[in-house]
Amino acid sequence: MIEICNLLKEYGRQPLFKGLNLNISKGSVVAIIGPSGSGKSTLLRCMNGLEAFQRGCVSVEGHKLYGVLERDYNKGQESIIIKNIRRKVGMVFQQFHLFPHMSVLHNITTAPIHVLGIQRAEAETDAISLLRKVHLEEKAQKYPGQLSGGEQQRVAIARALAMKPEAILFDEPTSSLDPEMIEEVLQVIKGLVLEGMTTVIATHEMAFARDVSTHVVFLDKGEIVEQGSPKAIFSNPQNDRMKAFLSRFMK
Amino acid sequence: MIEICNLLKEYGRQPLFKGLNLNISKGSVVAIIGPSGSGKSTLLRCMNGLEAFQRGCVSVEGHKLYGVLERDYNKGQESIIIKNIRRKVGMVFQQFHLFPHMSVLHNITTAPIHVLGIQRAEAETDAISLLRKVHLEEKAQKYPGQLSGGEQQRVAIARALAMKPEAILFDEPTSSLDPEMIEEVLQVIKGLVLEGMTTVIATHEMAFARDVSTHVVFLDKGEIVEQGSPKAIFSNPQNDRMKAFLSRFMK
Amino acid sequence: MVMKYRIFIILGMILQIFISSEYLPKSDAFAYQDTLDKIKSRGVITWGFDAEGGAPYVFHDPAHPAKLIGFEVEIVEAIARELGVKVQFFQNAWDSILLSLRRGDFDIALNGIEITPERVQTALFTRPYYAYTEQIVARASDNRINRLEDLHGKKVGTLYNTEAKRLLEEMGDVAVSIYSGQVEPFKDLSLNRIDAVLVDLPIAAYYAMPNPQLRMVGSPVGEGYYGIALRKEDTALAEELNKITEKLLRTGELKRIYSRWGLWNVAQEKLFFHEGLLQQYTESPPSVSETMPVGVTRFLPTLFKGALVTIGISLLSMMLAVTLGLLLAIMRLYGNKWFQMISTAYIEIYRGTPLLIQLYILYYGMPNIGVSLSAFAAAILGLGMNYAAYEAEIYRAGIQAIHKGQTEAALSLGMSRRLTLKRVILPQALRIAIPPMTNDFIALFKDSSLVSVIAITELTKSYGILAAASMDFFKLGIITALLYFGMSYPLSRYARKWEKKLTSHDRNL
Amino acid sequence: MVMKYRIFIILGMILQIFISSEYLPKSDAFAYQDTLDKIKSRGVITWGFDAEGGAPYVFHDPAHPAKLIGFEVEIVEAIARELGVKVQFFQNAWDSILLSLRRGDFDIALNGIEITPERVQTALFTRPYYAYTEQIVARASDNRINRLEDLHGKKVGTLYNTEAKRLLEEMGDVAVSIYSGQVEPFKDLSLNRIDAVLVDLPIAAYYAMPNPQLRMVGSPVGEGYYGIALRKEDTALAEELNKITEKLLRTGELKRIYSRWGLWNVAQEKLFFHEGLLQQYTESPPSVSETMPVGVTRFLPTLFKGALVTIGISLLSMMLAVTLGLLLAIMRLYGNKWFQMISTAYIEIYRGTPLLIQLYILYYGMPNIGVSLSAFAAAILGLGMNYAAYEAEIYRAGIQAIHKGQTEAALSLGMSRRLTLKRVILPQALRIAIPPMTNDFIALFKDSSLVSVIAITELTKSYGILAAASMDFFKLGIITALLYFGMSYPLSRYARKWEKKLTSHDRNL
Ligand SMILES: Nc1ncnc2c1ncn2[C@@H]1O[C@H](COP(=O)(O)OP(=O)(O)OP(=O)(O)O)[C@@H](O)[C@H]1O
Ligand SMILES: Nc1ncnc2c1ncn2[C@@H]1O[C@H](COP(=O)(O)OP(=O)(O)OP(=O)(O)O)[C@@H](O)[C@H]1O
Ligand SMILES: [Mg+2]
Ligand SMILES: [Mg+2]
Repeated sequence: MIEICNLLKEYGRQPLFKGLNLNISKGSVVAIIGPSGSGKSTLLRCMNGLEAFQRGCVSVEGHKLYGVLERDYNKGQESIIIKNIRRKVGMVFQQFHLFPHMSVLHNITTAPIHVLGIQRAEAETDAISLLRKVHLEEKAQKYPGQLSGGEQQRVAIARALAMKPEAILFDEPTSSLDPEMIEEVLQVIKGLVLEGMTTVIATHEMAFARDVSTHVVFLDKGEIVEQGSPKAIFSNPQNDRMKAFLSRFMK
Repeated sequence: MIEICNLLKEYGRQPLFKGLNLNISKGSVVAIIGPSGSGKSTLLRCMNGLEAFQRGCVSVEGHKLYGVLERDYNKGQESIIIKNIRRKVGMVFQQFHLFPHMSVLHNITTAPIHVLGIQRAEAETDAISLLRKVHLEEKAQKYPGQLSGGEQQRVAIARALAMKPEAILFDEPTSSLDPEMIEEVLQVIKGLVLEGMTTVIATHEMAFARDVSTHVVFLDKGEIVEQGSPKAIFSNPQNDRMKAFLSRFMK
Repeated sequence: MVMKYRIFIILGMILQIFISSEYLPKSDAFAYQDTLDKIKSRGVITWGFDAEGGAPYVFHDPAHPAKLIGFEVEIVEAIARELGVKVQFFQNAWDSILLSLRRGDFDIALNGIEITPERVQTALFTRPYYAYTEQIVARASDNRINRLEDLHGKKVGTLYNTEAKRLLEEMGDVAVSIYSGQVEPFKDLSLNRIDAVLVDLPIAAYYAMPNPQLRMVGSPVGEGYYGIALRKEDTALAEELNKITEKLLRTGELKRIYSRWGLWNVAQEKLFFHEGLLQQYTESPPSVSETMPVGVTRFLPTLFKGALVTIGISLLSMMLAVTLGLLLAIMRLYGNKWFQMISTAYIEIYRGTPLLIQLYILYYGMPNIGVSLSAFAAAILGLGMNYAAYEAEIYRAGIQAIHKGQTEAALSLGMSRRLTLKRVILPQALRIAIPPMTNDFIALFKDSSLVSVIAITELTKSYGILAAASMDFFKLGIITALLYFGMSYPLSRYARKWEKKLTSHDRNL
Repeated sequence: MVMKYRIFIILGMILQIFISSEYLPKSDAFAYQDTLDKIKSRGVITWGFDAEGGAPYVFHDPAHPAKLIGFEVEIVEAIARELGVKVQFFQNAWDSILLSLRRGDFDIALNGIEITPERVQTALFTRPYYAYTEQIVARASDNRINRLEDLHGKKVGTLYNTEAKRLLEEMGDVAVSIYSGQVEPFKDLSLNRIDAVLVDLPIAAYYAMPNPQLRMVGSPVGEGYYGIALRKEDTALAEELNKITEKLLRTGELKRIYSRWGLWNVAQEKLFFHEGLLQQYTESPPSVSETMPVGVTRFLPTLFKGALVTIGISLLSMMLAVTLGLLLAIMRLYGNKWFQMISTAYIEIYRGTPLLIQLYILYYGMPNIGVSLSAFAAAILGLGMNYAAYEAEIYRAGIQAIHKGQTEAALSLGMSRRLTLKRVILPQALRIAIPPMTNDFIALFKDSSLVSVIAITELTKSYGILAAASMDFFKLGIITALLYFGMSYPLSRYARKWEKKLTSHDRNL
């Protein structure tokens, strides 16, 4: 469903991705793991058109976004392509980015109402059921500033799900969650997968990656060092860098 | 070293802490665990004078901060007491709050130079060695906006350590860290403990809590449900709520 | 024409007077026992008038600019001849002519001064020397207007501080445009900006008659008298002048003068019998309204009306400034290179050049390219477009202060840029922009007085008019200043409340 | 006194002239073949003067305000008598007296007009009727000043557009204060604001002599001549007037007039032999500089000087506004209840009341409570305190836009509130505040022209002075407008660069 080919991304003159390739098939759950600064967040941002890249392409169900230096790059078309991509691919940010001037309910319903054209009443019913899923139904009328970190995290997840995307990108969705909530989110994601949702998760939680994913990608310094099924990766890592990284989780 | 007695804290008319007592002795490492929204962050903020509370008191080595409704509450003295407390107790925030207009090095050295009066050169040497501890020496000249989430998290830790506090409060210090970095931070904290630093850590990482702490406090809905040595808590939880909470970690 | 700071200069001067007595007029009229004697002994009568007021009263001969001509020049010369003295000319702004008379700057004021109950309270009037009527002037091509009644629902121009203005205002549903100059109403009439002009017959006769585009409509309406204004105590002079006027009437000299200027009509016959009428003014009202409080409160409605115009113009132009400013800010922030350039150029030019020039071009320049704006429209457009440049920068600052993550989050939810701006960014930027916007709005209240250059009577101009009529500069000035403060203070209170509301549950994520 | 918009009104009027020809003067001076003949046939000579200029030239008799008196009145009456005609008085602002002369508003301009090379280019001068000298006036209690040389390094007041001003400026190190009115320099001298006044002897004689606090210092210095200005083509009239002047000199009538006014001195003997000197002006320079470009560029230094004053005042008052505004914002945000109230009241009052009143109170009101500010200090204080109210609100908005977490993080590091503000909050708030601050700074450039009411010659006033002297309203107006734009544009460019720099590495955490 999501295809990344030859992705080249530089910050200033410092290259991050030097020709990265990745294929995410429909319905799969891909966990991206790797040390801090290895480029997990940036990779997700590239998949959602939030970060421009120099070369290569990102393609989501035929909507093909080219690097700005590519011959096929077309400035006029870019925004339409990105729009199409975003309709299919939702994202939950590491730092939540809730809208501080809207109540929790309003945060969740705004996009469905104004982008998808869903009736307010219906959108609110949906939102409430999503909030129930993340155990926050009683915080619907609160404002983001009145929530704890974990609560904000869960609202952000509910907000992304409300758009009913075909794929969803999670940037460390569990970093502010307690073990119980991690379990809940895991159930939520598993439910999504059953509904056919493609899921990409950048995470530091190895147990979470192992339990939820169908495919694991290990990123180091902007390069995919190893990928495969979680079983293969976690029980039998090939690469030394990867072994070192996993050592603490393994012990 | 830090004593909390009869802490009563309400948001609006909704009580969070209803008379909480906690004693943190010098040199101990206290892990505060509990579900999201149970009041971990708020408790840390109360210990550092960032959150006013209604009743009870927080006392740090004799500097006693009273709730605003207490008879002993003294508005004139308050800011001096808080200042003294903050000199002794540092804090690392869940959302980092780095200063975006300063370079990483500058973020770390500002407080030592202007509050402690340390020479710039000395402060910078200290900062570099702290950055080395968190594996960020090459990012010293970058600005926070150019760092990944985990990198920002580590800078925030280095910044708090630079003030050489006697106690330090960590609000989910590992939430943006990868397993390797968690190991590193664990080592850093263990090093601090050896130097006699009192440490309070609110965390969702049970393994981290178990490995680093000398005392574990389980908070639920603003109440301390159970506390004790990590060994006692993790291997033999008494309370049902706690058992449920730990179930996933245990399995 | 520069009305903007008139009120404040006057207030300042009053202040100065209070502070240092050295600025008090060095003598005052009460020092005279008898102006008539002085005139005779000096051999000179000093005549106050305003040649800027223009034809056919007193004006510079277009053929020989150094010479003053006009029917009033001839009347004064006849009076001086009868008195056996010479005339000394004293040019004085018409607005303050009675004020200067009272100060003793000249002996008589004679310059189309209508005898009104207000004026009778501050000056002594001789018997009338001319019975004026009001003349309607319309476009020659416009056959809708044939009588005074036809003016209902129309836009009619007139001059300020005239009986014609009062007449129009009494009609209720006439949109009255008030001008300071005598040329402009006819100009605007030709430009289709107004439907008719109602002015004293002499003015219509001089300015409209020779213009083939305009026509005098029907017979003159209304009536009133021009009199010579004297200081209250100069009763002896008044008597003498009354006698002379009577003589000029009887000998037919006045009729000859008026005929020469095309001003004689049957109405003038009334000059022979006017006396009862004049008494009505001079004797009854002063007893009622000579006390000051009555006088000041009587002017309040007019001041309030001026304040309403100021508020109206300020509100409407602020609305324009807000909308256009937002558009400019968005063009600068999100537009392509060209939009950015246009927006930047607009901002630099409108900020860098003075508002008054912008107003002049809009009102007097645009008709040349076929766009003729009403004064009100020009005022709002001029102020709004000027302030838009300032607002644009304020919004830009507000928008840029919002965390980039907010935009990214909204975009990732599939929101368009427009929707993101409207629902996510602007509501947050607004909170930051409110204080500087309030600043500008308050400044706009004061700047809006500049539009009086294009025939709009807002608060400052109302003050000017009333102060000239009542000569109570001080009290009216204080009231006017309070009215301005009364506009800005509630605004600033409301803005703060609004700001607080937007901040209330926003712990600034 | 309202200099603020004068330049723009004039530009506006010029614009209007360009737009509609109906505003062109209805006739011009060249229609005359011979003004002398006209005067004789009309039996009237029209005399242009400005009674506001004051004693002892032409002014209203304090005892009989309706009457104009002064030594020049007597001279003109003598001339008229010799010509066998009557005098018609034509009051005209002194600034534009030569301009009106050229337009044909009157026949002669005689009002202490010094014969200078510039003026000789636009008007024809008769032989001088008075040899003026410059008189130093100092405080009676001040014995430091005894000669012209003693003025070095001192603050000296004078009137604008006078030879005295030029004399002072040539001395180099004299701080010159230029006034429009004749009373104010002596007032400021008594108030210790300036050390001396240097003006034409007649003025000193009239205003300083009777004041026991002041004394005339030493013998008069410098010298020059007053002449009667005529239109260039009126050579016949000039000849006639020269003859009459000669006669009045010879018969001793002039001497009698001057003696009566205390103006006769030995310098006047030169009037008998002046002819070579006058020729020097009237014949040689026109050939060099009659072409306009030379004329305009010659005025540039003065305009630039005015622009520098504008920039200086604006910069300094903006600095004050920035500092005070910051203090007010901090008081409102972090102060206790009382500080908050004080700050709020300050902001409301200074925003809600007009700047001009604030300036008046500061400059003319404060001396009454023992605080006497220099004009420059009053200007900067007045503008700065006014703008501080606006800046305060801008900073407040900027500070409140910064994430609360920033403050908490800084506090948790043990930083004091002060340090947090200085190192963490303000640098970030500044970025948000720059655009609205730039707005205000640009508005301040224009508002600073208001300070010309307190004897400061900034750009707009310089323009007014030069335009009156050179009569080139249009070109000078364009240059002045460009100078204003030239101030605001670089400022706005610089502000944007600065803003960009602050934003560069700030992904807005
Ligand atoms: N300003 C506020 N107004 C109202 N309620 C608040 C406010 N701040 C916090 N709360 C509530 O207080 C409770 C405790 O919040 P706190 O941030 O301490 O939780 P936490 O234990 O740190 O959770 P997490 O693990 O998710 O960070 C939450 O339910 C939160 O909604
Ligand atoms: N704007 C920028 N300018 C320069 N370098 C940047 C910028 N943004 C990110 N980087 C660098 O790119 C690298 C990858 O960042 P990214 O946020 O993708 O890491 P990550 O894998 O998500 O890390 P973490 O697990 O800590 O969130 C980091 O080293 C970071 O410093
Ligand atoms: Mg990341
Ligand atoms: Mg928390």
